[in-house]
Amino acid sequence: MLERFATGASTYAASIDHLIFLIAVLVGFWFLVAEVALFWLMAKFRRRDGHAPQYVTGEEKHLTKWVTIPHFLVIACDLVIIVPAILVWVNVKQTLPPAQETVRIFSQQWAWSFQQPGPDGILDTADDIRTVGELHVKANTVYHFELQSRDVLHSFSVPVFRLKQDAVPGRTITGWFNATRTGTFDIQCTQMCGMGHGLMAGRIIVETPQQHAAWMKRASSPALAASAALPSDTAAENTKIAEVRR
Amino acid sequence: MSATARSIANLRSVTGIPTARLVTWWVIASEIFIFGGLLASYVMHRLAHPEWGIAASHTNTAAGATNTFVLLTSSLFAVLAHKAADAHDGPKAAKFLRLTALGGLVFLTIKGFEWTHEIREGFVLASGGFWSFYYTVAGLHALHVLAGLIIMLVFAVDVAKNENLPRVQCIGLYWHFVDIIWIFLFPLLYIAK
Amino acid sequence: MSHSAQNIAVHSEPETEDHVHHGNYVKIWAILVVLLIISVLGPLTGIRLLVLFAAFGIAVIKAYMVAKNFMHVNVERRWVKYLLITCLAFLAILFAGVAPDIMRHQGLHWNNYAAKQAIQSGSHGDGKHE
Amino acid sequence: MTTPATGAHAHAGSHGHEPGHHEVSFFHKYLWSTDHKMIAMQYLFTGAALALIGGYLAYVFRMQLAFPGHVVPGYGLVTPNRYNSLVTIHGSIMIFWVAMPVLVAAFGNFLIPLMIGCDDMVFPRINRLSYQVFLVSAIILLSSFLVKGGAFGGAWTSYPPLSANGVYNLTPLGSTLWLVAVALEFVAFLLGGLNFIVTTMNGRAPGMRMWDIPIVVWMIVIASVLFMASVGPLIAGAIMLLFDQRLGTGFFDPGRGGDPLLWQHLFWFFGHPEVYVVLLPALGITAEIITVFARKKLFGYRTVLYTTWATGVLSFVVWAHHQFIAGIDPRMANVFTITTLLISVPITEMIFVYIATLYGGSIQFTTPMLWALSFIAEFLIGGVTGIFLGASGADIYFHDTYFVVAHFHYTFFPSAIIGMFAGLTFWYPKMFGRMLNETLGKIHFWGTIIAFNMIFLPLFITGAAGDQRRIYNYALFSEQTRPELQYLRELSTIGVMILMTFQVFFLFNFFWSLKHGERASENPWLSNTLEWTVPSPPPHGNFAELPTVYRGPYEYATPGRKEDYWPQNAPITPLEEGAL
Repeated sequence: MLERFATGASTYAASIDHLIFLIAVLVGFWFLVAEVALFWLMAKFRRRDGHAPQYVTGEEKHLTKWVTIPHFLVIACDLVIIVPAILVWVNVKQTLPPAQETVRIFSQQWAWSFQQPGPDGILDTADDIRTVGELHVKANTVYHFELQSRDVLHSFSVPVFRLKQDAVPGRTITGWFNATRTGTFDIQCTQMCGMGHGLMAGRIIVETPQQHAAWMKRASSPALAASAALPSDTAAENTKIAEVRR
Repeated sequence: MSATARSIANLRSVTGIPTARLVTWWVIASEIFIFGGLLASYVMHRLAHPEWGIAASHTNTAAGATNTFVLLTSSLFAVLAHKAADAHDGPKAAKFLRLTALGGLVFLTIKGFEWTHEIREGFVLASGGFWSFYYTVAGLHALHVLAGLIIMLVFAVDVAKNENLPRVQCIGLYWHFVDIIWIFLFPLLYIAK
Repeated sequence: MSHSAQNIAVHSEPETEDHVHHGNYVKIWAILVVLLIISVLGPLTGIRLLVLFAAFGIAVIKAYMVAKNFMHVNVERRWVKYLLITCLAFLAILFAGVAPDIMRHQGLHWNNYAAKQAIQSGSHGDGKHE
Repeated sequence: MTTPATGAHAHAGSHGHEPGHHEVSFFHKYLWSTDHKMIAMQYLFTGAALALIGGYLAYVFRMQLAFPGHVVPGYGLVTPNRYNSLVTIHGSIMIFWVAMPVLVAAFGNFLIPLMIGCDDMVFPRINRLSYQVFLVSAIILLSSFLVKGGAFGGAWTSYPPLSANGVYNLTPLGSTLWLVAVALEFVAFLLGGLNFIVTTMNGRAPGMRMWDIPIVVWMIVIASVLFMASVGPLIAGAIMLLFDQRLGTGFFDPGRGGDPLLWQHLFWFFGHPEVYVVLLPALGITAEIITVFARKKLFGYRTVLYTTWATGVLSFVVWAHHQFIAGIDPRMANVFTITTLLISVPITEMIFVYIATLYGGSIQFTTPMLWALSFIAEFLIGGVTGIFLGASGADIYFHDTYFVVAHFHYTFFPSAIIGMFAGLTFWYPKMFGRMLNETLGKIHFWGTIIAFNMIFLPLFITGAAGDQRRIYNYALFSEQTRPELQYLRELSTIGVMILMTFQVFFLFNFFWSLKHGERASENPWLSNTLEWTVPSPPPHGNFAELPTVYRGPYEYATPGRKEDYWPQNAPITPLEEGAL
């Protein structure tokens, strides 16, 4: 259902979409029942000549069932929602599948920057690739990310991945994603982070292994490394804003 | 509020508890949440930060203990004032109220000396987590002591003339509550090192 | 509680009623002072369990004694007791909900490195962050 | 109620407040009054004025969203920093300075003494102080627009470190003024709330048992209790944040041993019960109105009360659903998912009871009744969409999108605005002694309801499409620049303008009817509760003779009676005794 509004491009996007669909069906049903009952009663018991109101206390057994039965059905529906909601949550946030790649994500006012291992495949070595505003990843690969913030709260959100995680200064928060679709997608900041919050955009570029290898080669060659690390348009704009800080 | 300006609502007592005492209980309940929130935050940090113990070792246990003693004693006076008020002995109740207020004053004086000493040693509000909580919690408590003793002195004027005697119990309740807060602050800030 | 009209629930002089029985307050006070002395001396022994009890166990006892004997919670209408207990219960809920994030510096997939650094650097200072 | 009779009736007249009701100066009558009705009016008009300001702010930022980068007529260019201030102050005003003063304070002050049959609040002067503190807090908040750096822009949740440090938020003065204003507002409502609670507990008319209190009084009192219990930790938090801002402490600064998540917990421990603080009075108003205009007893008075208490208690154990992805331990989210979904049970049950109350009634579609029924119909949308956000797995996607914005506007708008209009149109005759014009009232109703849905239904879709909150311009987010999303944003903005236009009908109706409306009798709606037994508007001191209560508030269409209503204070005549 959600696919109509926003593409899904990660392994867990579908499970979140299904959960949302399930909830939509259940609450939609109850919503309709309640609204139909409301409007039906409004129409049926509108004031008419010769129809006196009835004296009903709401404590009569044969009438209370109209409230108590739906009441128990609502509890049942809650359980039907709670269980898959928790299962999805456990899958997305609580369990980390073994990492194939690891990236570090730094947030600051108002840009995203990324650190990922260079050709040697190990983080924190000299050939690490650092980028600003752009994250290049391979499709169909389990990525772990280590999210940090350098100043205030930010939130790393990739709508197509159905991924969202706040970055808290002083903490490293680890999560994962596995992209299923190549292309360029948005990274949003979804936590109010000050003046440039509306400018804190980034791009995540999901590539095939070949494309990714080509990119890595370009990015880690000394001459081009500097240009790869150059801020993209967004980041340039951010820098401008940072300068006008009073 | 003088007796003539009271609303009829104020004179009713459907619960069986006089209105003034009833509202005192609700004030205490809301204060429990304010101090509770602050102390819960402090305790959480304190348990997780062993280094705060080092900072806490600079506090003056003797001053804290003396202050506990002072507040306990003033609580005794407060309850004796209540007893006197119940016996319709306004002047005696006023005397005990003033003694209670004196206890509060002694408490604040000791606190003043203690803080002056600590600030001279360089431990100020912004000197780190422990000190921030130390001054904030104790400062909020000291404000309550100050408010209590001012109210008590104001009440004592009427009470001495045998007027508004039920107020003695209400301000007493508040005072005991402030005492109880200190009973917890003392080990939290001074003893746990 | 009847519905009869004669029940005019207006106090003219609330002060004339509901007196509590006044016990021997000086005795209570003396016990409190003794407890205070124990709570100060306890920590000098240096036994951790004893320190904790001396500090917090006695605080609870003292608070209970003040509430019971000075504030007369025991003879007050019962719901006041319930009100106070409810307040404490809600605070316990607050603590239980918050502590997993604040009281621990490491959890499932998160690591509060800033707090760990603060402990590190604070442990061999005098507790002052410069 | 076992206390002896002391001849209160004799005192009823002489016990009034200041002597000489005639020669009262304007200042003493309107600004320095201790009369609960006057204080209610002060709260009502202040809240309504602030609602207009909050609405104006909404107009400005909705215009920016529909036509980004263009000069907004009546405001100017919306810069990123100003945009943040606009949304922050809009949120703060609407919750703290509109919903609470109007629903809790204005209706609470006006209704509680009248409905429980006494002359005033138990502490009239504390009541006056409450309003004065509130007014000061509102002035401080609005003044923050004028200081250097502008008003605070760190969202109404005011998360540190952004809110704690001027280097980050660039509004060092504005953020402190915001915090002080909010803290003062809390103090004002603590004072007011204590009065509500104690007045209702101690000041009820003889014969009024717990189960005879009108639901709206119950709801306002329960809301006050929830507020009192939830706000304490946040007051502590506000002190800590203020010290962080001004005195250099580091309570929420991770670099100095603090923890920013602590504020979030303290805030939402308050913030979630606050939702119910606003919602409950509106539910109470609805209960009064639907029973009167359906001529029906409430379908299970006790059910409503039990579910309200259950909701109130549960509201204290669900707060972290606002923080699912905020960096809390993911295992805690499971606990809060369960509690959050459980809270839907008492609330749905209450709504079912309201709907069931219509069964067997004789429904008159007057303006207040339309508002009350639309409250139920619209609040249902807010309620069901909340399930998406309470279910942790789905919240990963919806968190901080416009879906959330639409959801909470579908709860707050019905509570604060629809509830307010329901209450105002219903009690207007009692407050001002005149009837409102029904035609104008209905035009206003339909205009408001249609425009309201036009504003917020599109936002569910933009939210589902990934529009995140608090963004002044989506130009940099390629997925959000799709033209169809922009159409929806424009639709929503047009809705805002229609909504504001239709408020003119209400304002005209309100002020015109003050002078020219049909004179209201004591009991124009043939209602049972005690406020309808006194003249409209009620005189100082309310009751010429303090009433005694004989029955519950919802005895409509009782068999064996000639009239289909039965006022709470009407004694049983011997004739009726035989008939019943």
